[in-house]
Amino acid sequence: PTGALHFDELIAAEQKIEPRDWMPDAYRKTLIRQIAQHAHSEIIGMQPEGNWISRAPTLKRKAILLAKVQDEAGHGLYLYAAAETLGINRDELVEMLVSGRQKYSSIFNYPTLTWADIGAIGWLVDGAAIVNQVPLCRCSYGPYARAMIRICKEESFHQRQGYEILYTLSHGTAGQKAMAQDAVDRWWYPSLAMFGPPDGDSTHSEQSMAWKIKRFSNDDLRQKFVDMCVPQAEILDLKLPDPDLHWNAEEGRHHYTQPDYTELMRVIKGDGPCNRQRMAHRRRAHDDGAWVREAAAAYAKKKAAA
Amino acid sequence: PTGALHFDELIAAEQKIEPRDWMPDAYRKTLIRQIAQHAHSEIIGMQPEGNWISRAPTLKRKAILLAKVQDEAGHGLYLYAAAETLGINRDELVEMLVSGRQKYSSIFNYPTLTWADIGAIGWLVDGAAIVNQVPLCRCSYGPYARAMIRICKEESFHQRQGYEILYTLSHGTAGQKAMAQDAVDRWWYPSLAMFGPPDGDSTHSEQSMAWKIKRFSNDDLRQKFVDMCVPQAEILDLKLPDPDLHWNAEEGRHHYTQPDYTELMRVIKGDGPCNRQRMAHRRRAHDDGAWVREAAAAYAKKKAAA
Amino acid sequence: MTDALALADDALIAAQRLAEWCSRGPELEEDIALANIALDQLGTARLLLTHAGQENGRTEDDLAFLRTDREFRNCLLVELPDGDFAVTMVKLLFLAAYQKPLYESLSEDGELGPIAAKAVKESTYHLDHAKLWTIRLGDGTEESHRRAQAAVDDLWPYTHELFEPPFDPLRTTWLETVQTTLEEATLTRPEDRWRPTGGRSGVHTEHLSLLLAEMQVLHRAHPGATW
Amino acid sequence: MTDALALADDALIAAQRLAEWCSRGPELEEDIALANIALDQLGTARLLLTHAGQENGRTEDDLAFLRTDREFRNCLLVELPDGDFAVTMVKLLFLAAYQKPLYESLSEDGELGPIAAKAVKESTYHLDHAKLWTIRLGDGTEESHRRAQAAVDDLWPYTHELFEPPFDPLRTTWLETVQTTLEEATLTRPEDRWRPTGGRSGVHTEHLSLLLAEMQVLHRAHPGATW
Repeated sequence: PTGALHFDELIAAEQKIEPRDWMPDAYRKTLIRQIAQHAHSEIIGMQPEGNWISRAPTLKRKAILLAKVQDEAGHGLYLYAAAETLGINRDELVEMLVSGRQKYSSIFNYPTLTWADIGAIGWLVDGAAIVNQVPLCRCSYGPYARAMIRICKEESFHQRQGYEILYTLSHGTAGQKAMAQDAVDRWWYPSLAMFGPPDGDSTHSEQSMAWKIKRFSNDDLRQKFVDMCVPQAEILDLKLPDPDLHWNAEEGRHHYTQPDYTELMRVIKGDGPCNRQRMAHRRRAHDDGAWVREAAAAYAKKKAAA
Repeated sequence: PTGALHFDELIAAEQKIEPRDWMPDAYRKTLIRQIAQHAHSEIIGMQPEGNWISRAPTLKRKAILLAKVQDEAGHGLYLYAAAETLGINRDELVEMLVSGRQKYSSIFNYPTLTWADIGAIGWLVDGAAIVNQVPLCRCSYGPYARAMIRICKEESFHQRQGYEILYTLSHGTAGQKAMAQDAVDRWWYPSLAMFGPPDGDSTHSEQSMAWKIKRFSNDDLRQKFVDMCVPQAEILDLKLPDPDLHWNAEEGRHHYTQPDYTELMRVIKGDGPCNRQRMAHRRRAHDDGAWVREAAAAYAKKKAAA
Repeated sequence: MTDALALADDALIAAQRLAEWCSRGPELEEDIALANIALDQLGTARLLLTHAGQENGRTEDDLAFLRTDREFRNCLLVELPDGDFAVTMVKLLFLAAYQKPLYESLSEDGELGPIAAKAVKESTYHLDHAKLWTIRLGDGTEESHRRAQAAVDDLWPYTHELFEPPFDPLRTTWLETVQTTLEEATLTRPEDRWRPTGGRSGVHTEHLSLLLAEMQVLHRAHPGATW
Repeated sequence: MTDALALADDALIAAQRLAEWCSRGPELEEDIALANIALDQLGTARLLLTHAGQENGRTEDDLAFLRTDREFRNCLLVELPDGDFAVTMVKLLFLAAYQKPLYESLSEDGELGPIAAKAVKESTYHLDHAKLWTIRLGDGTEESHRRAQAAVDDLWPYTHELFEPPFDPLRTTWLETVQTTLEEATLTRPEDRWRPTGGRSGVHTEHLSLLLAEMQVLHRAHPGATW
């Protein structure tokens, strides 16, 4: 079909595919799945950080954290909007999240146990997200690429704030430093696992690369992340919890221990420490809000009729 | 009627009226009202103290407070049982509390703001209750009198515990002492008001005295309470918040400022600081427990049928 | 400057309650709006606390994290728990309809002027948002009407404390705003009867010390630390 | 004595959760029963904490009020919020069916023997009470059955943590007790799949630090004070 030809040409020419363009069904489905999962991750990701807003240790930190969680809601909005350009609506997407038919990033199934976790999430989790997402700013699908540009800007701001929290803690009292180290110990491997299974086991990667949705392999991005974190950890004066981590001069990269991918699969399947809690929270908020949404709809209908 | 004669003779001879004895309708009604109100007070009284169980400052204090609040539930049980001997059942009584048709002591419509309030409630509120209740151990209605004997024993134990809390605070840090003084400042006048309106304005008193339900007038009991508190306050090294309080050598009693009876009437009518909160709490507990009570009843019925 | 402290505490406790909605809103847009309003209130609280603490050399964090509930000066209205979304919105309506004219009058004030002027703009938005929702809920479905009316009935008594002297003249403006909104929302204005009070002198409800226990726990656990 | 500390923390956190029911029970008798059980757990916790603190010169209150959640060793089961009465009773069933044989085995122990012997008697009563209610709820009404089954399903995964080595032999006794009760209650035993863990090494759920914030607030606000 001419559509397919045009599509292939656009992809080859590094041009953007736009909503009105013809695209293969599988491309559309892959994008919907990926963008939705990304949006859901922003929404669920509000919970672990939201857990510390009420207890933030200073008013300034409280304001920064609240603004950050608010940004995540905003990212959720952009991304749902981007997904909607592919012919699915937000109610359907929300329904798929709440019913568990679509996933969100497994990283948010770990608990935030101390204030330092807010720092570690900013530094490591947002750091990993950025490494993952920067290439998405060049994704072949226009609306997604443009949403990512906006999101990446904010994410890098968040990452700096997280880094700054950890820096303050690691240069604070002994108790604060211990809290920072403990958080890094718990978040390091889950962050490495954010890049997904090793390339050999990655199911969707090859096609996504061909479609220029994905630009780098999971392992390449993971390596990039490790190489980025090592010098930062040194400035933070915190240890990454990997005794085998070292610079491999021959290969020009750090050697590091792989995360436990069996654990990753377990968490993806629903058996992480907080999967049930996150889903129950989301469902409760959704259910508790039903009467409000109904009221708004009823009122709008009345006004439209009048 | 011979019943009436017998009743009058028993009362005159300081004998007890028992459930099987004939009694005037008004006597029965007065007792039901008074015992029910007393039972309800124990139940509602669990709330202000229950408010601090989760935050008690030591494990020993937590255990003592929890046991005390449990005792109050127990008192509620004895008293409901005593009321039931008068031909009303507990479900009806609970319904009258929850619907607001029967009252409970207004003192429990004040909030417990600090830990010292637990001490002040023990010392002043339980103290006032004891002064009120000791004469009830000689009440003409047998089941009520016997319940009161048991209750008074426990109350005096509670009062000692409250006194001890305040003593520890007033001999502790400056912050603790201030907390104790503040609590006494807030609980003193409401405790005085526990004895009811001044004798001139008291509606039910005369008949209750004749029936030997009540033995002393409101003002006599209030005076007794003040005379008891003054030397205790001295040992506690806490000030009673009444600049006019002084020993009147001629009358052989303390002169003191009357509590604000307009405030008392306002609280009785439902406009104290916590009336709505206490009632809402009670109603919620009652409603939330409905499915449990239904399950127990359904199960008992099945077993009885089998 | 007890007055600045009272306003600061109103804003701070309101922010703390509003932030409880974070990730729990009835829709995503509302999550964002509530966080916005919480951030505005928190921002004003910080400026006012800094101002209030100047004369005694206390920082905003000293005042926010190291006072007990007996030292807080906020009105009772803001510390009440937010049962459902209707309570939150009606509470915000009552609060913003009070804060807006109050900040307007203070924006002429030499010392607080600049802070108040900024807050006027924000509370105008808060008020609009709360009006909109109160009307939607009151004139929405049967259930939303019932919930909104219950919220109005429960919260109304607590509004009297806002207009204790010398703030009594503000009540006229407040009543106008609120009554117009209630009417459009098909909600009934309750009678003026019960007038709970005490917040301005530090005699709060049992809810505040529990709120502060959570708010202050981390700060207090590490005395003198930098964050 | 990490073991004593783990048992102490189980009992302490269970007591704190049970005490939340105070003045909220479905009937007066149950208010009294739940307070009784809470008092028993608290009593055992105090003895065990005193024992555990001896070697480091720490009192029961030092251990209860001055540790963070990362230092608590209780199982996750006891820290989970008590949603409704069914959750509370099923949680108590799972806990008491574990505590009873555990204390029995420890009552031979030289050091902990006397504490454990006392606790055996108490947990026998707790277990009876929890069984009775689980059966009533499971075999009561449709609604109570639904709630009881939901509680069983939600809590079951957290019981695996109780039987991590060296406590795995206890599971046989536990399963017998629990299965018999579930059967009589017409409730279905869930599959063994998810096995959340971490409590014994101080990696808790997000609930514990909030519970401790409230429990410890007053003690921590007055360092070194006597109460």
